[in-house]
Amino acid sequence: AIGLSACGGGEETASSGASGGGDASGVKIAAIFSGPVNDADYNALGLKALEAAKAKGAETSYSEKVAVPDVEARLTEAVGDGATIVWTHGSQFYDNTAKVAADNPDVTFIAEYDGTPKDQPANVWTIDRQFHLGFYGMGVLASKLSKTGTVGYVGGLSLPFSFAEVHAMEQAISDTGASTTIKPVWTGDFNDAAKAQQFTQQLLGQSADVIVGSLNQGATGTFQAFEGKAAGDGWVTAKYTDKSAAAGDHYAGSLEYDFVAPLAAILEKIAAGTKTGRYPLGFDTGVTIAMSDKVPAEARTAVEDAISKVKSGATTVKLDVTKIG
Amino acid sequence: MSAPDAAPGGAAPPLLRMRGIRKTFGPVVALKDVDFTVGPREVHGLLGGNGAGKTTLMNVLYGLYAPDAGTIEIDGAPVVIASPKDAIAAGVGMVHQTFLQVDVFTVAENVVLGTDTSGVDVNGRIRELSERFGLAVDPAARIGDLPVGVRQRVEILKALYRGAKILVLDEPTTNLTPQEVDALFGSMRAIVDEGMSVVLITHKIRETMAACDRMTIMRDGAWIATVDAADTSPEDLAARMVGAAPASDETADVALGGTEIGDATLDVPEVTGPVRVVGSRLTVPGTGGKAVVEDVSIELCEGEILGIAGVAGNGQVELAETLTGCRPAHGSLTLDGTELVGRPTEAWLRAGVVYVPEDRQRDGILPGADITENLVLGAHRTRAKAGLIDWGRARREAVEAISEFAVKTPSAATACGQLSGGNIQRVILARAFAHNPKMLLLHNPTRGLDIASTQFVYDRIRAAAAGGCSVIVISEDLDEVIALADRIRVAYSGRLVGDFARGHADPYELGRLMTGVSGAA
Amino acid sequence: MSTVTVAARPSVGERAKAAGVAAIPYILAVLVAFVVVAIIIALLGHDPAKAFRAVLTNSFRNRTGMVQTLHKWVPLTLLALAFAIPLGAGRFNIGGEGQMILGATGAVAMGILLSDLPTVVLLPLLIVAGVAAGALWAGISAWLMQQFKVNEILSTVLLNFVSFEILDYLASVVWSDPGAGGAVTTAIGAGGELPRIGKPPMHIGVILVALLAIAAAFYARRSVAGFELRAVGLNERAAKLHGIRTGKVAVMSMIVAGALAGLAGAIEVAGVHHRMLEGIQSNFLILGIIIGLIARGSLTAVPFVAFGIAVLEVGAGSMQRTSGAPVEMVLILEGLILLFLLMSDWVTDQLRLRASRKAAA
Amino acid sequence: MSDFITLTITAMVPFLFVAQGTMLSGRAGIFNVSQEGLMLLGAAIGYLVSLKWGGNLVGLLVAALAGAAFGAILGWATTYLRMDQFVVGLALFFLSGGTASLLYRVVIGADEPPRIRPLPDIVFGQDVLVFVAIGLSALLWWWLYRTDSGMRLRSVGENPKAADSLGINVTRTRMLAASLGGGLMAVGGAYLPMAFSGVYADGIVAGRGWLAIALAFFGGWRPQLILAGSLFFAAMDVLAQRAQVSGIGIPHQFVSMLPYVATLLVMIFAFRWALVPQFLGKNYDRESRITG
Ligand SMILES: Nc1ncnc2c1ncn2[C@@H]1O[C@H](COP(=O)(O)OP(=O)(O)OP(=O)(O)O)[C@@H](O)[C@H]1O
Ligand SMILES: Nc1ncnc2c1ncn2[C@@H]1O[C@H](COP(=O)(O)OP(=O)(O)OP(=O)(O)O)[C@@H](O)[C@H]1O
Ligand SMILES: [Mg+2]
Ligand SMILES: [Mg+2]
Repeated sequence: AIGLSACGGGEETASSGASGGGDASGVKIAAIFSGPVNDADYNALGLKALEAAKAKGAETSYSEKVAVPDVEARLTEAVGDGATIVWTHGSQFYDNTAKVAADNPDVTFIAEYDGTPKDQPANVWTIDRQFHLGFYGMGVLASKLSKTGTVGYVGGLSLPFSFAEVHAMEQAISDTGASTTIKPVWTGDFNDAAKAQQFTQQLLGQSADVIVGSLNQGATGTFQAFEGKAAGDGWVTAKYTDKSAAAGDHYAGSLEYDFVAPLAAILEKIAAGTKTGRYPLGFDTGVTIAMSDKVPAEARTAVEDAISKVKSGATTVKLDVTKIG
Repeated sequence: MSAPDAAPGGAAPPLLRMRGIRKTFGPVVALKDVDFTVGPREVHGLLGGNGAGKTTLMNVLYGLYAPDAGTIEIDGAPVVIASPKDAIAAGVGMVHQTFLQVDVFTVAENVVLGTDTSGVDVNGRIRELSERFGLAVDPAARIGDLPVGVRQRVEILKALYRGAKILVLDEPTTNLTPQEVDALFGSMRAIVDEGMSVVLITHKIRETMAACDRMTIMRDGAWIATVDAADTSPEDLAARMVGAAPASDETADVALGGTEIGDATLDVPEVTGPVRVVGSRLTVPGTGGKAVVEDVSIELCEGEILGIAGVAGNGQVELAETLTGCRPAHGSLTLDGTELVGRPTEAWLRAGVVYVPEDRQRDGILPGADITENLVLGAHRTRAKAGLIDWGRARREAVEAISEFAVKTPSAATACGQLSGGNIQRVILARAFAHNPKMLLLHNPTRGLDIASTQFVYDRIRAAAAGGCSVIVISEDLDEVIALADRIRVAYSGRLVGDFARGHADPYELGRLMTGVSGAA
Repeated sequence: MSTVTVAARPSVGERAKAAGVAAIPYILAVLVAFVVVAIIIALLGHDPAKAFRAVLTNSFRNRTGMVQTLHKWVPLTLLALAFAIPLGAGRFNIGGEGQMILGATGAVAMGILLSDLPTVVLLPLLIVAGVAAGALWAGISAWLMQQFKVNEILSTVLLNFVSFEILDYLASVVWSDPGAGGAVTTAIGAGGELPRIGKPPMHIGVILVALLAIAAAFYARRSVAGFELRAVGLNERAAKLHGIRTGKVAVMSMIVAGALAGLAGAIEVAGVHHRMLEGIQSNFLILGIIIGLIARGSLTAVPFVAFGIAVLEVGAGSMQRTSGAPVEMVLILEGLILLFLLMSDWVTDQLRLRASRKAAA
Repeated sequence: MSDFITLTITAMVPFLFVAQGTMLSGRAGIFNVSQEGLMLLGAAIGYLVSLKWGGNLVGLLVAALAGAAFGAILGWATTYLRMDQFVVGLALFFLSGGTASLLYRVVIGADEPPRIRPLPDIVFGQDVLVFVAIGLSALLWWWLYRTDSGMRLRSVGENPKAADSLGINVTRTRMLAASLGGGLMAVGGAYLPMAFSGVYADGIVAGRGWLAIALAFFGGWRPQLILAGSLFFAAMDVLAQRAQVSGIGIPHQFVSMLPYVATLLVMIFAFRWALVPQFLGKNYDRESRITG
C-alpha cells in the first residue's frame, strides 16, 4: 500500500511532525481509552501516540475499556494520582473531560471532539477529528470504483459524525459529477463484526459493489462478506488503521488516522505554556487515505486531486450533520 | 417375641439382615444401632410412631441415606449399598411415602426409567406384571393425570419390573380406600407367593394384624421388638409402639381403627343448632365439559360435624377448595346469611371460613418460613395495623401456640419444613383455631399421623364443634369419617351423594356409594 | 409429645456470634481469590501488590474515591433491589437494564422538554417520570407473565434489547447532541439536576437511596406486603389458599422492581450525567443480580453487599492505570471472588456438619 | 430470496448451538447463564487455535473442550458443592469472558490480527457447521425422546429424586449435561469468527448469549422447537436488516426491534409451548427433605 500524506503546518496548531523533537520529560500523562489497546484500531492508535510520548521521556499510564459512565471516575483518579496531562481518546468523552477539567484548573486536559465545542475550558485542548474531510476523499474513491453505481456505507451507531461522513461522500459524488447512490446502513454496534458481515452481504445482494466501512472492530465483518467473490468484483474500505493484513483481495484502502504527531504537537504547546487550543485533524495533520496497489490509477488520481483541492482550499467540505433515515 | 435375627424355620439364612444400623442427621440420632431381619416369603410389618425411624431405616436399605455404621446382608451374603442403583441390583425395591414419579412421563416411562429397554416389549411386560399381581394400569397414561391409587400401583410395578426380591412399602395404605387396601393386600400376597418378601410400614395396627406374618416395632430410632403375628394382639402392639405408658382406651380405639363402627357413639345426641352454612348448587366447570364439582348443596348447623367420605380423586380437593373460597365457582354459599361466592379468598377467611388442606407440605405451610410466620399466614391482613405486622406479638403468641398444641420444635424460629408431618399438622391446626373459625374444613386431617397425633387432632375437632363451629371433614379414611361425623355424605365423581345421620351409616352402603355402584342421592 | 420450653428465637448474643462466625469464611474467600489473581498478575509480569492497593484503597484513600464509590453504590443498590424483590416472589427480573434505560428516558424527556422549569418543579417531575417509565416497562413483562404466562426471563431479556434501540433512537436522533462523539442526548435543564453537597460534590441521590434502602428493608420485614411477597416466593399454592392474591403480588413485585430500576436511571441522569447516553446502564444489571443473590434476597443485606461490590468496581477500574495489570484481570478477580464466596458457604456447612457429628457421637 | 434464506440460516447457527446447549443443560436441571462469556471464550479459542495451531476443525474442537470444562465447573460447583446455579453461572460468565480477552491479548498482543480462513462451504453455499447445527438438533431430539439415556437425562431435570431412586446417577448426569451444554455454547461462539469476521474481538458476541437463553425459553426447552424458534428469530433479524438496506423510511432503530418484538408476540399466542423443566436451576440433595 502506498500512502498519500502531506506534511506541513496546520492552522494555529503547533509545529507538526512526529519527527519534531521536543523533550516530554517531567510530564505525567494519563490516557483514557474506550476499548482495548490491542484492538489494532482506534485505541491502538492512541496507545501508539502515548508510547511515542513515553519514548520522549514522559511518564505515562492508561486505562482501557472505559465506558462513558465510568470516565469521570477514571479522570478524577488520574488527577488524584498526580497526572499533569490527561488525555481522553474518543469524542464521547468530551463532556466529562470538560467537566473534570473545570474542577481541576492545574491539570491540562486533551479531549477529542467532532467540531468546535462551546465553552471550552481554559485548560483543555481539543483534537477536532473532522471525519467528514476524510470521507470526502472516500466518496471520490468509492464512486470511482463502483461499477454498479451503488455504494454501501456501513456505520455503527447513527451519530452526527456518521451523518457528516455520509453527507461528505454525497458532496464528493456531486462535486465529481458522478451519479453514484449511497446506501447508508447502521449496524447498531461499531464492534459487532457478525452484524457488519450480514449487512454487507445484504448490501452486496442489493447491487452495491463498493462498501465503505466506518466501523471499529466490526470492520472485519465487512471484509468477510467478500469471501468467495472474485478479485475485482467489488471493493471494501476501512477506517482508522491499515487493515490490509486482515482484509482480502477486495481491500481498496483505508482512511487512516494518526495521533502521534497531533499529541506530540499539543504536548509541545503545553510545555510552552499554551494550555488550550484546537488541533484539527486534516490531510496535513494526521489524516491519510492509504490506497491499495490494486486500486486503478484513474481512481487513485481522482482521490489525489480531490485531496489537494481540499488542502488548497479550492474545495470546502461541508460539515453537515443532518439526520439520515 | 423373638430375637431380631431369628428367622422362621431356623436353618435357612434370612432374606435380609441389617445389623447395627446407625444414622444421624446433624445432632439428631435417627437410628440407634438398629437390627432388622426379614425372612423369605413373608410380609413383615414395620411399626412405630411418627419419627420412629422406619423410613430412615428403609432409606438406608435402599441406598438413599448413607448409614454412619452397620452392615447389610442379603441371602446371607454381605452387600454394600451406596446408592439406589446398588439396592436395585441387590433386589431391593421401595415404594416411598411420597411417590417418586416424573409427572410428565407416561406410566410406562416411569416404570422403565433407568433400565435398558432395547429389545424389551415394555408394554407387554407391564401388562403381564399387572395381571399377575392384580395391579391394573394403562401404560400409556400420563402419570400426572392419574389418581393416587393408580400411582401407587405404578410404584409397585416399578419395583417388580426390576425384579425385586424385597419390596418395601412405606405407608402405602394412607391414600387408599378400603377396597383399594384389600386389593393391595391381595397383590402383596401374590408377591409373597412368588417367593418375594414385603416390608410393610404402617401406623395402622388393624392392617398390620391382617396383612403381616411378623412385625418389628421401633420407637425413637431404636429397635423394640420383633414378633410373630400369631403371638401378639393389637393391644400389645399399641402398647409397645407408644412406649412404657400403657395406651389409653381412646388411643387404642384410634389405633385399632374403629373396627366396631357406631356402637359406642349411638348415644351421642344429634346436633340441632341454628343453621350456619348453606351451600346450594355449587358447580365448578372443568376442562372438557365435565364439571369437577357438580351441583353440590350442603347445610350445616352450628356445632355440627359433616363427614364426607369418598375414594381419592372424586373431586374432593376441588370440593374443599370450592367450599372454602379458594376456587371460583357458580352457585351460592352463605355463612350466617352472608353470601360468599364470588368474593376473594381473603373475604372468606375474614368471614371465618378456615381450610386445613390435605397436602400439608404443598398447600398448608411455607416450608422455608419459620413457625411464627406460618402461624401468621392468612391472618396477616386482619391482624396488621397500618399495613405493618407486629412480629413481637406474633412471636409471643407463637410460643403460646407451640405449647398449647404441643408442637415438638427447638424454637419458634425453626423452619416449618423441618418439622415432622405430625408437628406440621399441629402448626396448621394451631393456626386454624387461632382464626376463631365459624366454619372449619379439614381434608384428610390425620393422614400419615401416628396414634397419639391422630387422637390429638380428633380431640381438637370435637372441641371446635362443641364450641359452635361447623366442621366439614373430608376424608378418604372411612373409619375416620364414621368416628367423627354427625352426618355422613359421600363424594363421588364431583357430586355429593347419600346423607346419613350418625349411627345410621351402613359401611357397606357407604362403600357402594363411594364406588358409584349405587346411585342414590 | 413432650413439652419443652421453647424460645421464640435464639438470643441476640447467639445470633451475633453466629453472624461473626459466618463472616470468617467470607473473608477467607476474598483472600483466596486475591491470592489466585495475584499469581496470575505476577505471571504476566506486573506487580500484584500495587494492583491490589489500587483495588482496595481507592475508595477510602480520599473523599473523591468515597464519592465515586457512593455514586456507583446508588444504581447498584437499586438494581439489586429490583432483582431481589421479584425474586422474593419467585420471579426472575432480568430486565433491570431495560427498566433503567426507560427510567433514564423518562427523566431525560422531562429534563429536556421542560428544561426551563425551576428545580422544585422539574426535579420531582423528572424523578417521577423516570420511576413511572421504569415501572411501565417492567409492567409489560408483568402483564405478559400474568395474562399470557410468558416466562419473565424471556420477556425481560428481549425487552432489554428493545430498550437499547429506544435509547439509540433518542440519543442519536431525537435529542442527539451533535457535538458529542457518541450517542448522547443534549443536557437537561439545570432545574433537573440533583443538588450536590460537599467537596468533591456528592449528589443527594445517595441520601435518597440510603433512606429508600432502609425503608425497603423495614417494609419487607414488617409490612403485610413484604410478608405476602415472601409467602408467594416460599410457596405460591399455600399463599393462594390463605387468601393472598398471588398473581397480583407477583405483578406488583415486578412493577416495584421496574420503578426502582427506573429510579436508578433517573438518578444517573439527574445526578451524574445530566443527560442520557449510550451505555448509561453500564453493567449494573449483572452486578445487581449478583448482589441480590449474594444477599440471599435479604433486602437488609443488599445495601451492604452493594457497597462491597462498589468498592471493588471503583478500585478495579483504577487497577490497570496504577499497576499495568490488564483490565481483564478485573473480570477474573470478580468472578473468582464470587466463586470462592459461594464455596465458603460449602466450607461452613462442612465444618458445621463435622461439629454436629462430633457432638452427636 | 435464496439470499435471504442463506443469510437467515447462517445467522441462526450460533443461536442454535448456544440455545441447544442451554436446553441440554437445562433438561438435566442445570440452568447455565454464562452463555455470553462461554461464547467469547469459544470465539477467542476457536480463532487463536485455528490461526496458530492447526485450522478451523482443531479450533472448534479445542473451543468445545474449553466450553465443556467451564460447563463441568458449573456442574461440579452445583452438584457436589450445591452452590447457587445462578451465581456460579454469572461468576463463570465473568471468568470465561475475562479469560477470552486475556488469552487473545497474551497470544496476539497488539498486532493487527490476521483473518482465519472461513469454514468451507458444502452445498447450497452453506458451511459445514450449518449442517452440524441442524443435524445436532435432530440428534438431540432423538437422544432425548427416543433413547433410554435421553429419558434418564430428562427425568433428572424433572424430578431428580425419582431419578435417583431408580438408580440414575443424578450427579453424573448433570455433570455430563452441563459439560456438553458448555461445549455447545463455546462452539456457538467459535462459529462467529469462522463465519462472520475471521478474527476475534471483544465485541463479537454482542448479547447473543443472553438472547440464546431467551430462545431456550422460546423453544419450550425442546430441541425441535428451539430449531424452529432460532430460525424464526434469525429470519426476523435478517428481515430487519433487509428493511434497513432497502430503506423503508422508518428509523432503523425501530426496524431493529423487529426480532425481539416478533418473538414476544409469538410467545403471547403460543405460550402453551412454554414448558420449563420442573427442576430447572434447582440443586438436588439426596438426604434433604425440602426439595426445590
Ligand atoms: N432427611 C432428614 N434430615 C434430617 N433428619 C431426618 C431426615 N429424615 C429423617 N430424619 C430424622 O430421622 C428420624 C426418623 O425419621 P423417619 O422418617 O425415619 O421416621 P418414621 O419412622 O418413618 O416416621 P413416620 O411414621 O412418621 O413416617 C426423625 O425423627 C428425624 O429426626
Ligand atoms: N430435612 C430435615 N432437616 C432437619 N430435620 C428434619 C428434616 N426432616 C425431618 N426432620 C426432623 O425429623 C423429625 C420427624 O421427621 P419425619 O419425616 O419422620 O416426620 P413424620 O412425623 O414421619 O412425618 P410424616 O409422617 O409426614 O412423614 C422432625 O421432628 C424433624 O425435626
Ligand atoms: Mg416414615
Ligand atoms: Mg416420615
